[in-house]
Amino acid sequence: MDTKDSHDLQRLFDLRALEDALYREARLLDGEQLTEWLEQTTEDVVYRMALTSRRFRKDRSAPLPVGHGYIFNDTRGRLALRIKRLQSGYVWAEDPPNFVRRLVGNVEIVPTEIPDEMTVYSVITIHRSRIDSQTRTFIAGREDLWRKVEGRWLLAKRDITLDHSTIPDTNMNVFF
Amino acid sequence: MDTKDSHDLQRLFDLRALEDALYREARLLDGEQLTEWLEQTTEDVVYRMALTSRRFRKDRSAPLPVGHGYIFNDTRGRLALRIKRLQSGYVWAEDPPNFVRRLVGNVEIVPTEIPDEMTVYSVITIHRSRIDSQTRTFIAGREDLWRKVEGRWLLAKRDITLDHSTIPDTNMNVFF
Amino acid sequence: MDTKDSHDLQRLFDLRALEDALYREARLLDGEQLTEWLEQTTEDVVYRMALTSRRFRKDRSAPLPVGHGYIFNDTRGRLALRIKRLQSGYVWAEDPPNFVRRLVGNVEIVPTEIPDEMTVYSVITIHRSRIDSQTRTFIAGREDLWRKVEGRWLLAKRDITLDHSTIPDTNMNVFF
Amino acid sequence: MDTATLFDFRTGRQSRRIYSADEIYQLELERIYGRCWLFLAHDSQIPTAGDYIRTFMGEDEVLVVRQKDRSVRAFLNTCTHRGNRLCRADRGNARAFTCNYHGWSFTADGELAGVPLEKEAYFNEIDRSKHGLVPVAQVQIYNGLIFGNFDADAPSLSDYLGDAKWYLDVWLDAMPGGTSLAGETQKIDFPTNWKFPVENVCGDGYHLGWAHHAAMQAVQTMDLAGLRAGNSDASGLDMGMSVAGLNGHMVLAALDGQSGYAFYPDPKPFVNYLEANRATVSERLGPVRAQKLWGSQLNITIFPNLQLLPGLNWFRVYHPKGPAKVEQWTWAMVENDMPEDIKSMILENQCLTFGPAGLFDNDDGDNLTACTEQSRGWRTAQMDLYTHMALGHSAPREGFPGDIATGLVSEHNQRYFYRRWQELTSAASWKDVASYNLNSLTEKG
Amino acid sequence: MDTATLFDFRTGRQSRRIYSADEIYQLELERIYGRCWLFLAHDSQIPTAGDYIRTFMGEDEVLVVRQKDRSVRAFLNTCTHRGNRLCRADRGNARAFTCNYHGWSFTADGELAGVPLEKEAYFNEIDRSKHGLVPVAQVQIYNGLIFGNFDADAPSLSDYLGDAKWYLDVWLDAMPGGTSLAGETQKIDFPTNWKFPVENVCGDGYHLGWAHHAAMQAVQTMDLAGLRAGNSDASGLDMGMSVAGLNGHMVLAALDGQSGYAFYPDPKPFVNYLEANRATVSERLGPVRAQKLWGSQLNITIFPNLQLLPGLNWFRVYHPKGPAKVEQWTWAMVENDMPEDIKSMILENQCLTFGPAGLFDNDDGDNLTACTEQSRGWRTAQMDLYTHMALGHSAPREGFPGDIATGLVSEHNQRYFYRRWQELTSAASWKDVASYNLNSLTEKG
Amino acid sequence: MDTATLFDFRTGRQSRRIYSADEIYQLELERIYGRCWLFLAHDSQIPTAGDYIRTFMGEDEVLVVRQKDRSVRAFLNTCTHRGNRLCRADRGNARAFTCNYHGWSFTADGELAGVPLEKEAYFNEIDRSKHGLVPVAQVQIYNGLIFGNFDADAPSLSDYLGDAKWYLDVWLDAMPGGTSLAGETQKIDFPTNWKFPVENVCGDGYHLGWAHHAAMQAVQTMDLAGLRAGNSDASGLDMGMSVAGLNGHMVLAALDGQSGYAFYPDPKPFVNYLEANRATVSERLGPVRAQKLWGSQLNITIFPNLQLLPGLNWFRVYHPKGPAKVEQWTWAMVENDMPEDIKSMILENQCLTFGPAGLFDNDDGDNLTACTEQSRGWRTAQMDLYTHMALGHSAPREGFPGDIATGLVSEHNQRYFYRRWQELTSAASWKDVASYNLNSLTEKG
Ligand code: FES
Ligand code: FES
Ligand code: FES
Ligand SMILES: [Fe+3]
Ligand SMILES: [Fe+3]
Ligand SMILES: [Fe+3]
Repeated sequence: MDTKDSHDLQRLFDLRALEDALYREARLLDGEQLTEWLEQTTEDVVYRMALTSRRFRKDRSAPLPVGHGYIFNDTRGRLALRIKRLQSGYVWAEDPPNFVRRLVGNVEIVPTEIPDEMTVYSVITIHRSRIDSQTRTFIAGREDLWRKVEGRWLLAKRDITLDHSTIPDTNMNVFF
Repeated sequence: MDTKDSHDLQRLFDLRALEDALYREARLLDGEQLTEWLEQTTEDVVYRMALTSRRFRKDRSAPLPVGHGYIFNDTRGRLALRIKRLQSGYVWAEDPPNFVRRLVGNVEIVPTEIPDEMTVYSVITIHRSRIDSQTRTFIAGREDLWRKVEGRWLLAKRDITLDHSTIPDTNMNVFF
Repeated sequence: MDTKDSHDLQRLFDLRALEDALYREARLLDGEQLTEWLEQTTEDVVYRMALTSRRFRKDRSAPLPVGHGYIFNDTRGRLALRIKRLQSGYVWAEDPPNFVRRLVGNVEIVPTEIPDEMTVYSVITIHRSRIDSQTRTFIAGREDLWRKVEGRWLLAKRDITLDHSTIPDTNMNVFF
Repeated sequence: MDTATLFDFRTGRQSRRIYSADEIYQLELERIYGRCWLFLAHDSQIPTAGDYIRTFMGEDEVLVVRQKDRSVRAFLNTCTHRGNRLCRADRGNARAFTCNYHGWSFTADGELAGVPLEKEAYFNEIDRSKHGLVPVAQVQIYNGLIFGNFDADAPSLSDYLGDAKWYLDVWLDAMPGGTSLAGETQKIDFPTNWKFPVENVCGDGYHLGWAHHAAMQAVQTMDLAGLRAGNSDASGLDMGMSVAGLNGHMVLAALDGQSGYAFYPDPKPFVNYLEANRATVSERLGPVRAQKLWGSQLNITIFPNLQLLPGLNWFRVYHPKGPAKVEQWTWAMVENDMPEDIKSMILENQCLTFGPAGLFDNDDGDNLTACTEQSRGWRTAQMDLYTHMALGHSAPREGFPGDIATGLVSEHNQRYFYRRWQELTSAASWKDVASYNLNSLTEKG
Repeated sequence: MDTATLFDFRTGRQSRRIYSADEIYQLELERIYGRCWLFLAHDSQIPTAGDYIRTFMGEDEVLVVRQKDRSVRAFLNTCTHRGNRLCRADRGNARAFTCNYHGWSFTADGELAGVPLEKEAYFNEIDRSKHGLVPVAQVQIYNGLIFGNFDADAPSLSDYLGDAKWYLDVWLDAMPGGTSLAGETQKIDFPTNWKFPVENVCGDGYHLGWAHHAAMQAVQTMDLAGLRAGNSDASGLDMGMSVAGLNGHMVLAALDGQSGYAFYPDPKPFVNYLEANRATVSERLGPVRAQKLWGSQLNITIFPNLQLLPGLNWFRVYHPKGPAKVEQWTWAMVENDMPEDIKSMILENQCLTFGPAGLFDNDDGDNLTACTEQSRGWRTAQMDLYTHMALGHSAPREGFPGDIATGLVSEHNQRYFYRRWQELTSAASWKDVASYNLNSLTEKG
Repeated sequence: MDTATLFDFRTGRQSRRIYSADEIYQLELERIYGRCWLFLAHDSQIPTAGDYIRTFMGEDEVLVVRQKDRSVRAFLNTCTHRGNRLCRADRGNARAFTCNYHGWSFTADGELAGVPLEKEAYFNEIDRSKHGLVPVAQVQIYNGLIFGNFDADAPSLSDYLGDAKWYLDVWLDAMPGGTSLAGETQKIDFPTNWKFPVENVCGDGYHLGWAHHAAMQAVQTMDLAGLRAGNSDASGLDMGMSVAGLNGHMVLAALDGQSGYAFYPDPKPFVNYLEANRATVSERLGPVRAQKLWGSQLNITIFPNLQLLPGLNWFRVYHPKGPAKVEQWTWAMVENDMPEDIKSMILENQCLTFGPAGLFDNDDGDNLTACTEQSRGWRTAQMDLYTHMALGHSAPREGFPGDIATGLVSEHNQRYFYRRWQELTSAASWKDVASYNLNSLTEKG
C-alpha cells in the first residue's frame, strides 16, 4: 500500500472516527445523557448560535453597535449550567419528556494547521414530538472544531447556524 | 499495515457493508420491492414497534398487567402476511401509489459476542406525499441486529422507536 | 493486503470521494456559490426533474403525445442561465435571502461499464426558511452519473424524482 | 339552527353538510358531547388509588382519577388558578396533582390542597373550597366501564344504556373475572368527521367484503356467516343480525358462538376456551346469549363515540377535534379469566388487524378521510346521501331486544344512529329527548 | 352581503377586503364558481373513450370523462353511496369507476352500474337510476376546450365567451390541425387569493419590465413592442393593445405577428414556421388576425380563472382553496401542425420560463403571496386600492372587438375583470347579469 | 358584543372565553390594537436617517423609518398600488423603498416618488400625492421609545403613559447618556393568547419561585427581597411593591437598589457601576427613585403589549397572530453610559436567561401555551377564573404614584390589566374611556 493510499486510509479512519463521535453525540443527547455528552467536549469548548435577521443583500445600514447577539453563546461552564437546570427535575416543560430525535448528515472534515485538530461540517435536524399530535422540527448547519486528546476526539468549538428567522417552538431545551 | 490498522479497516468494511444494506433496504422499500426486502431478513427475524405514552419521569404507577402492546410485532410470517395484502392489488389506499421516500442516517455498529452478528443503530424519516398537496412525515429510531449469513448481512431483529405519541397519518402501509 | 481487500478499499475510497462531492455540492448550493457548483459539473451535464402524476397502477391510458414534460430539463448552458438570473441581483424573492439547508443521505454507488464513470444514488431534503415563521421542505430522490476527469469527480447527469405531486412552495429558486 | 331537515329517518336521506358545516359541529359539541355519557376509562386502567388517565370529553381535556374509596372521579384537566393544563402525562399514579405554573396542588378528589404563599400572598383569605378542580357533572360505572357526563340533568347511565346492557354484558359480564383493556393507548391523528368511523363500525358490514378484501384474504382462517353474506352466498336467520332502536346504541352480531375468532391464525385455542367455559356463561347470562352471542363476532356501539368488538377484541373511542378531524384511541381487550397464552395471542392479533398498522384499519383510513374531504365542496355539500339499504326489512326477533335486521350487511343500524343524532341535536334539553328500547324483553316478560 | 361598495368601475377604487374576507370568498364560490363556465380539460388530454381527468370546479372535485360517442361528461368525483372520493388518480383511462369503500361501480356515463349484494342486501329495491353520479349541470366544448357549469340556467358557452371567441380562435383555430396541451400538469400549492394571479396575467404588462427584469434579461432575444413600452420608449398603435369589455374576458395583444417568440433562445425556427403558414391562417381567420395577432404575444383570459398565452405557449387554470390559497395548474400548449422540433423547443422553454421552476413564475410567486398576506391586517383591510391606470383612455378600434386601450401596459383589463367580478357577486341569478360585447364586429358588419 | 360580563374588577372573576373566542379577539384588534399606543422601535435601532425597521401593530405590518429631520414616521408596509408587501427585510437603511412588483418607489417620508412609465402608462394623470404610503395616524416618542397609534383621536402619548412615565424614567432617564436596545431581534413563534405572557410579566411574581425554581437555582447569585418572599420568608414594606391604577400600565418593583442584578454570575461590577453613578441619578430623578428603584429589579408594563425589565435588562413586545398565537420579540437593553464590559455581560446574560434559549423563558413557554389550549374546550370555556390574590390589600404609598400592593407576589397588577382590557373593549371610542392615575404625586404636590 503506497503512501498516498495509506494517507487516504488515515483520512477514512479520521472521518469515520468523527462520524462516530457525531452520531454518538446525537444518541447521547436524544437519550438525555447530557453529562456524558459534556464529557465529549474540551474544557475550553465554545458553543454558539448567533442571532440573525433577514437583510437585503445590499443593505447599507451600520453594524449593530454591540454586535448581533446570540441564542447560545456558551462556555463549558454555561453548558453545565443549562444541564444543571435540565437535570434539576424542575424543568416542567421536559416532564413528561418529549420524544426528540436528531438526524445528522453531510459530514465533512477539513484538517487544520494543528495536526490533532479537525474542522468538521455537518447538518442536523432535530424532530420533537410534543404533547398530543404536535411536532416541531429544527434545522441547522454546524461548523465544528474537534480536537484529539489522548486518542479521543472532543468537541472544542461549535458554530451553529439556525435556519429559522422565527423560532418554531416554545422552548429550546435542546442542544444542537 | 499493522494489526490495529487492519482491524480498523475490517471495521470500515463492516460498517460500509451494513450501510449498504440499510440504504438498499430503503431503496427496495421505496420501490415497493417488498419480496426482495423480505429476502434480506433472517427466517427468525423479529420486527417490532412498541406502543408508548408520555409519562412523568417520577411516575409511580405499576407496569401494565399485560405489557405495553405494539404497533408492529411481527415474525417473518406476519411480515409476509402484510406483504401479501399489499401485493394483493386490493389495497386501494396504495393505488395510485403514494410517493414515499426514506432517509436513513446516524448509522452506528456495535459488535456482539457472536462474531457474525452486529448491533446497528440508525435513524429513519419516511416522507409520504399523498393526494394533492398532502404530505406526512414519520420519524423513528431503530436498533437492529444484523447477522452475516454466507457473506451476506441479513436483518435478524429490529426494534423501532416511533417518535410520535399520536400517529400522524391515516394508515401505516409502510415498513420502517 | 489481498486483492479482494485492496479492491474493497478502492471502493471505499471511491465512495467517500463521491460522498465528499455530494456534501460539498450541498454546501456550495446552500451558500449560493452557484458558479463553483457549476464548475463541478461536466460540459455535457444533463440536469432533469420530470413532471409526473398520480396514476393507477393498471392505468391503460396512452402515453402523452409529446412526453411528460419537465420541471427542470437543463443543459449546462441553461443552468448557467438560471444562475445568471439568480446572480443578477433582481430576483426579489431571494432578497433578503432565504435560509436554505440541504440534507443529503442514502449515498450508494454502482460502477458502470466505463471505468471512470459511476452511477450514484442519493436522497435529498431541502429546508427553506422564509419570511417570518414560514418553512417549506422539498424531498427528492436522485440518480446521478458522475465522471472522473483529471482525478476529479464531476456531475455528468442528474435525474431528480421530486416526491411531491404538488409543489409545496411559491418558487423553486433552488437546485437539487 | 334546525337539524330536522338534515336527516329523514323514513327514507334514509341525509344532507352532506352534517360532515362539513362548522355550525353543525359546534351544535354537536353542545348537544351531543355536552350531554351524552362519554367513555372515560376502564376500571382495569386505573386499578389502584391514585391511578389516573388524561383523556377527552369532546374537545375538553379531562383527568380521570381512582379515589381512595375505590370510586372514580373526573375533572377538567385545568388548574383553577390561571387555567394551565394541570397534568401533562397521559397516565400514571399520583397522590396529588401540582400545577407547573404556580404550584397549586390538588388532591385526587379534586380539592385544592396546597396554595403556595397562602398566608403571605393570599393573606389566608382564599376560600380553597371554592377553587377545587371542576368536576365532570356525573361519573358512573357499568361493569368496569367508566363514563362521564357534563350534563347534571342527564338520565342515569343505566337508563342511558337501556337494553344495550343486555348485549354489553355478553362481553362485560360473561365470565366471573370480568374484562380488561390491555396495552398502551393506540392514538391516531385522523382527518375524518367523527360520524364516519362510527357508522363504519356500528352497522357497515357492507364494506368488509370489498374494502377489506385484501386483509381478509390475508388473515381469515374461519368462515363467518355474516361475512360470507358479504361475499354473496348466505341467507337465513343464522347469518347474523343488525340490532338497533336502543337509544341510539347498536349491535352487529354473528350468531354462531365462535366466529369472533375467525381472523386469528389459529382459532383452536380460542374455540377450546369457549367450549370449556360456555356452561359457566350460560349460568350467568342464560342459554341464548351463551350459545348464540358469546364468542360470536360482535360490533357494539354505545352512542355517540364508543365501540367495542368482542372477538376481534378491540375497544375504541373517537375524540372529535373539529368538523374534519378525530383523535382515535384504540386498545386490545381481554377477559381476565383467559389463560395468558390467549391473552397474548389477542394482543398480537389486535395490532396485526386493527392497530395503527392494522391490516383492516389501514384499509379504512383513506376512505373515511376522503368521505370527509369530499363533503366540503360548495356544490357537493348540497348533495343528499341515502342510508336506505334494507329499509323496512327490520322486525322484532324472539328473545333479542331491539329492532332487528337480518344479517351483518345493511344500513339499518346507521339509520338509527343518525336518527339519534338528530333527536339530540334538535332538542333543547334532555326533557325533549325520547328514550326508547324497542321490543324490550322486560316488557314481554 | 352587498358587493356594490367594494369596487367602483368609474374610479377603479376597490376595497382590500375582497382579498381576505371569508364571507366574500364564500360568495365567490356560490356566485362565480357556482355559476360561470369553468375550464375542465382540453380535448387532447382525453382523446380516447374512457380517458378521464380528475380536476376541480371551485373547491368541488370533478371527474371529466370521454364518452364512447366522443362526447364529454363531467361528474362530482364522489360516490353517491356514502360520499367517498370515487377516483383517486389524476388521470387515466377506465371502462368504469369502482368505489374503494363498498364497491359500487359507475360507468363512464355516470350510471350506477354495479351494486354489490344488490339482491342479498338491497333486496333489489334500490332504484339505481336515482343514484348515478351527480353530473355537472352543463358541459360544452369550444374548439377543443372543455368547460363545465354548475348552473343549469347559465347562458350557452358560446354566448358566455361572446366576442372573446374572435381572439381565442387566433390560437385555437388558426391552423387546421388544432391545438394540444403537452406534458403532465404542473401543480403548485400557492398561498394567494385567486384574483391576484388572474389580474397579473390578464392585463398587467406593467410588472414585466420590473418584476421580471432579471428573467427577461436572461432570456429575451427579440424586441417586443409592448414590452419596450414597458422599458419606456414606445408609442403609437403598433405597440400592442389591451382588450376588454367582453363579458369579463380580456386579451393583451402585441401586433407584430412574431413577438410571441421573443423569449426563445433561438426564435428563427418559429419565425420560419410562422411565415410558412401565415397564408393558411389568413384564409382561415382573415388578414387582420393572421398578420397582426397570429404569432404575436397574446395573453387571453377567460373569466374567471383560465388564462392562455400563445407565444409563450402556456395554459393555466387556478383552483381556489380558500381566501388565501390556490392550486395553480399549468401546461405547455402547441399547435398540432407544428414540426416536432418546434414542439419540443416549446416544452423546453415553457418549463424554463413559466413552470414551477420557471424564471418568470419564480418572480411572481412571492409578490402575489405578499399581496394576499398584506390584505389581512385589521387596518390594512380598510384600505382602498386603485386600479386606475389609463382610466378613460380606451376606445373602439377599427377591426377589433372590445373596448381597447393602447399598449400592453395599463389597468384597463383589470378594471373590467373587477367589474365582472362585481356584476356576478351582486347578482341573485344569471337573469340579473348583463351580457356585453363592446364594439362587436358583427354589429358593424 | 358586550364584554362587561367577561371580567369583574371587584371580585377578579373572569371568563375563559376571552382567551379563545375569535369574536373577542377581533374586538381586541379593533378596540385595543386599533386604538392604543403600540411600541414600534427604540431610537437606538434606527439612529441614522434612512434606517428602518419592519414590525407589526396588531396583525398589521408596519415600516418605521427615521426621517432626514431626525423625526420618525411609520407606514403600513404595503404598496399603495396593488398592495404588495413593500419592504421584505427586517431592518436596514434605505433612501427609498421600491416595490418588487411594479417598481413604485416611496421616499422615507412615505411619498410616492417614482412611478415607472408615469407618462407612457398613466398619461401623467396619476395624482401621486393621493397614493403615498398609508401613515400610522400618530407617531410619538418618549425618551427614546417610539410609539404608533392607528387612532387619530387617541390622547397624546404623554397623557396615555400618565404617571407610568415616573417609573419608566428610572430606566429611560436615569443616566444622561440614555438607553439602547442591543443585538438582533429575538423572535419566537409562540402559540399563546397575547394576554397570558403580558399578565405573566406585569404582576405575576407568584410563579417565579415555582416555575423558575430550576433556573433561579442555576443562576441566582444575590438575594432579592421580593423573590425571597416567593420563597416564603419576607415581610414588610422593604420587600417590593406591585404598582397599578395607571391607565392600565403596571410596575413590579423591588426597592433595594441593586437586586436587578441578582441573576448575574458576578454582580460586583454592576454594583460598582450603580454606586459610582447613584449620585448622578439622584440629581436627575431625586433620592426616592435613585435609592429605591434605580438598580432594583423592575418589571414595567405599558398597556397593552410592551414590557421592559431593568436589571434583567430585557425589552419585549408581543405581536398577536390570532386568538391562540403571538410572535414574541425580545431584545437586550443597556444604558449607554455603561462601560463596555458591563454591556457585554448584559448581552451574554440576557440570552442565557430570557432569550429564545433562555433558562427562564423556556420555563414559561409551555405553561402559557397550555393555558391557551385549555381555554378552548366547549365546557372549559364556560369556566370562570379568579384573579383575586391580595384583593383589597392595596393602598397609596407616600412618594410613589399608583395604587400599590406590597411585595412582588400578588394579582393586584393583573386585575388592573384586565380592568383596562375591559374598559377599552367595551368602549365605542376614546371619549368613553376613562383616564386615571391614582394617587398622583402632582395632585399631592
Ligand atoms: S395556573 Fe396553576 S398554579 Fe397558577
Ligand atoms: S361509499 Fe362508495 S361504495 Fe360506499
Ligand atoms: S404593487 Fe407595488 S408597484 Fe405595484
Ligand atoms: Fe372497516
Ligand atoms: Fe408575471
Ligand atoms: Fe416567567
